[in-house]
Amino acid sequence: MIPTSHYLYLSLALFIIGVVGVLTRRNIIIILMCIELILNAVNINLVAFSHLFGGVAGEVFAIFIITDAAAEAAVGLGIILAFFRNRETVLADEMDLLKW
Amino acid sequence: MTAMSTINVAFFDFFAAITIISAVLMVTRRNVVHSAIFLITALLGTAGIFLQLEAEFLFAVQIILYVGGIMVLFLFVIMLVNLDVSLHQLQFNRQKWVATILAIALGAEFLLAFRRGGSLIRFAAPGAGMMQPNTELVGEAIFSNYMLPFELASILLLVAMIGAVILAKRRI
Amino acid sequence: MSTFNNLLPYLWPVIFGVVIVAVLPLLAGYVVLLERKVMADMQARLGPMRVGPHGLLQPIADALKLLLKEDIIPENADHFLFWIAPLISVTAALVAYAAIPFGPGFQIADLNIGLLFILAVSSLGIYGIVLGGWASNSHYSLMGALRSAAQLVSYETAAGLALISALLLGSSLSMRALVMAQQKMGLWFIFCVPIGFFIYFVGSIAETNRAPFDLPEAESELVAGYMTEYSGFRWAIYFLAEYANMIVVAGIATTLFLGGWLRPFASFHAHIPGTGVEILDLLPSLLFLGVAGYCVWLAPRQPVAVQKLFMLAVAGFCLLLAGVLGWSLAVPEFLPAVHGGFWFLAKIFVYIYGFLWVRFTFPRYRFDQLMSLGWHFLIPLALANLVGVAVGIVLHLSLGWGLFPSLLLTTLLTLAVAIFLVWGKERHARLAALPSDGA
Amino acid sequence: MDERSIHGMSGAGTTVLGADEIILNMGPQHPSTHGVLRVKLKLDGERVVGTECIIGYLHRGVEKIAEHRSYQQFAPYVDRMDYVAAVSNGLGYCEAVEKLLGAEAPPRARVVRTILTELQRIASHLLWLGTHALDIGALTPVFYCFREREEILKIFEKYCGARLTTHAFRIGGLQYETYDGFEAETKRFCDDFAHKIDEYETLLTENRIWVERTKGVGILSAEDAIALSVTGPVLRASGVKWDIRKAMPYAAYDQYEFEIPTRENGDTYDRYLVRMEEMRQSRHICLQAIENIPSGPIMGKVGKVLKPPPGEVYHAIEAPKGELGYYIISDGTTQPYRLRVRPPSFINLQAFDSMARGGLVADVVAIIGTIDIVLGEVDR
Repeated sequence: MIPTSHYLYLSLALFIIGVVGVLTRRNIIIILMCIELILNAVNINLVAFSHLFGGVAGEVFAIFIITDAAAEAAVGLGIILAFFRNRETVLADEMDLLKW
Repeated sequence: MTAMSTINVAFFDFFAAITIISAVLMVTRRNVVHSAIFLITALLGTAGIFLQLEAEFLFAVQIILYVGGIMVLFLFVIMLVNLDVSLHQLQFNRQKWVATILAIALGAEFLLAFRRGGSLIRFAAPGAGMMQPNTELVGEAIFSNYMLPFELASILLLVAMIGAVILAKRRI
Repeated sequence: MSTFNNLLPYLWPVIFGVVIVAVLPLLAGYVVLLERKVMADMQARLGPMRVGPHGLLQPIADALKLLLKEDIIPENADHFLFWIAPLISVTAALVAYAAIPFGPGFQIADLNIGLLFILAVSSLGIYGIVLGGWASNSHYSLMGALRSAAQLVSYETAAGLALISALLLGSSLSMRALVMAQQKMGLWFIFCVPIGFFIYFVGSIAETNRAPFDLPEAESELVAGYMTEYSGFRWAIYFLAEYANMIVVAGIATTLFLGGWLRPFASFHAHIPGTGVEILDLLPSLLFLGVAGYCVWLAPRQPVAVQKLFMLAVAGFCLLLAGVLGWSLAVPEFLPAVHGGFWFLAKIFVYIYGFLWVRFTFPRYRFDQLMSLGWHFLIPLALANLVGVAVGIVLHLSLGWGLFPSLLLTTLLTLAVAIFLVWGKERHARLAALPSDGA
Repeated sequence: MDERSIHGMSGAGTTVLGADEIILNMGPQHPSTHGVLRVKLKLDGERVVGTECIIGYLHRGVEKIAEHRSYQQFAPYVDRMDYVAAVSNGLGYCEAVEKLLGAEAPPRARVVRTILTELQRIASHLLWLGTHALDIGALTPVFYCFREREEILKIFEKYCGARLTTHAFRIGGLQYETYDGFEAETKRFCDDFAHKIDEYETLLTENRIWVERTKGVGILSAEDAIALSVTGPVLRASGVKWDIRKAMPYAAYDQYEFEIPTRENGDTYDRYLVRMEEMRQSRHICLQAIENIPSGPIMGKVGKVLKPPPGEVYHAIEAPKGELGYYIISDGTTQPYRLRVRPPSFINLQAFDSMARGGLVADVVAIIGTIDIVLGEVDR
């Protein structure tokens, strides 16, 4: 059987890849997608621990996180669309209207 | 080592490899659509991991909601806003090195925590077959212990839905 | 040796999988032939008649032609995605077969989450369409892809809600358990939740992009929608995926609403005196005997010697099938598997015939009408139906009414809701038709 | 128009939403532009915000050819304009030249011309119905329509040997006497056809999807229709009771009773109903005409070499698609000095933009179908 630590390493790797993506990419859609990746890393963690302790609490929370991700994606993409209509760009560092 | 567990390990390695490789590719691709596809494979790999962890219901939810729903939405938006010019623009910003160092630090910190705290959270071999029948157990948990969070989540979805409609609508 | 014994449980599913993957393209080809023949019949003509007697070899000729055609990739297409998109479609369609029970013994895997698995995997097929349409780098393809994405997401909701109404009665997600529940009840779920079946029928037509919901590939508007730039083998793969998907949705409907592999009147037992053979179990054999007799009768009337021989060969094939179906009556171990498979496929074909009938009768919806039908009619109706079925079950459990009468009552109430919805829609249309500054 | 979005492709290339508008090029090879019409659509999502019809892919210079052919030689050319209603084209041309000559076809010829022209109107409308239904996605009516059209074409074939480009009429009358059984066959067709139309109507008229797809689509008001000089069923569906057969009777139309069907709304559904009713009326005319075809010669005395006196003439008939006019200037020689055709398809196509604007892509297809254009006639 696979020890739970393996799942933690996998989740850690995904999390770091996601963080690097969020910090380095300019395209805001990719940044959103990296956030999805981070959420997935968390899900793996939750489900692995859920499996370890033999309850479904972790899975239930993973479901809540997926719900969250759906809400986040819907609103995030809505903002991107609205922004794109006005500025014709999807680059995060060009979204600087509030910067003084 | 029995045949069962060999297969189990093989599946874990396979899905983990798919997930990690596609995650890396997703972050590095220039074309946003390609990125989205690699994210989809990463999500599918994660779904495989869920299946391997005996969380069948979550596997189905992951595919139906994440892959079949959220990512379609992503692709939809990408196709709507995809600009020719963006392919020739710089894809990474100036924080590249800062981010890398930060990530390495973060990774090191977690690894250290795993190594040092491993004994505290007892990384034993997980028990098998304790979460069957999975769908029924998850359903019972959601509708008994986690009723309030479940309702809150649905309210959140409703709010997000209204918000998305208002944001995306051209003329209200 | 012990390893082999350990792996034995995995052997049957692999064999089943290989059989399905091998047989399915042929089956899809003959569904196409069936479609063309049914279409011809409805349109006062003969349909394919040239290749083989009555065009029976047409699917094979078509497949050969498609394989040999030049494979064109547009210059500015995204080659990688263009290449992989049809494969995604067909893979998603084929993987879904893993959980479809073709007979009591003929199922690759009886998953705990069977129905969810099928829905999940077949929802991946949309990527084949969206990516293919996008990668083709053409306006028509892109519009087809976008239409398809919107359509599938909308109708999946209604179809899923309709399936849940049947799930409430079967109280399981396992396909096998669902059929067993119908056996135990002695009633197919279509009679308990007719509205659910109707919604799923409409939703499944939309999900498989068939007329009158074939907007993603609407010939007269978008040329061929997402498939516009595809040709030859890649196109054939899309085509295979479409027909494989049709069989999948038909399989889901058969399992959930039409009693799966169960024989009609499954709880009616009348034996031939002196034997353990049930009279109704003779039906399949008699059917094939009849077809074989018809072929023999036709054989001398064929114009060419080859066609005469072929007709006789078809008759022989039917005799063989009749023989197998009859022989299994004598062997109780095989009876459920063979006859189950027969009835399952027969129901699938009846369901697909419904698809064809609808296709040749109705004009195509417009995109906004499609969306309003989905969101303003089907989804509210599906929700009302779901509540209705739930209330019916509660009536049955708490008041001790019969399940069927209580469901009948709630079905009638749901019908009232449907009429109200239609009426509201028409009123809305009348109001919209009035002159206004909006529009 | 936005150059970038015209040349840049969509999909893997440019934006769909960026400029808010995309240019969709429909045709000249598109399954539902009825030949080689090319429509450039400016789209906002699926909504049409602008259209541009580009024609000329089938231009053969018919009018110029006329200047180098004698009057009789040119007659077959007109068949190639509206090639699904060749008989009507021929009628218009022959009568125009007869008017120029001051000659007149004998009564028998005029009645036979009327019968054949009305049969041709039914055939043309049947073709329209089939393809229009196909455009809207109904696959089946087209086969039924072709089945009946086949009967008409058989009558044409028996009469003059050709099915499509018939060259049925000659200047001054008809070349061929009707064949034995012409009356009987025409009558049988007309008798059968009555419930055939009802059959089509059961498939479409009350069909919810058909009604939803056609009602309120491509509305053309009566004022607009007149301003755009639209004629034929398109005009009548907008509520204008104008039919040249009644207004300026030609051939033998003044002898027969028939209605001019009109509707009020001027949408695609009304145009459909008007054409269905016109088929019934055509059948009615045929039945009346077949009852008593006068005896006598079928060819008037016009001579072998036609030299009309110098002058000009305009003669119009009600072709299946609208007013088909011929304007001929003669300089006294055997060839026209100038011949100009007023093709109904070309002029009705002008209404396309005002009908399609604000609709969806699917409506564009329905509207192209409902105008009932034939590109051979638009481009000439």
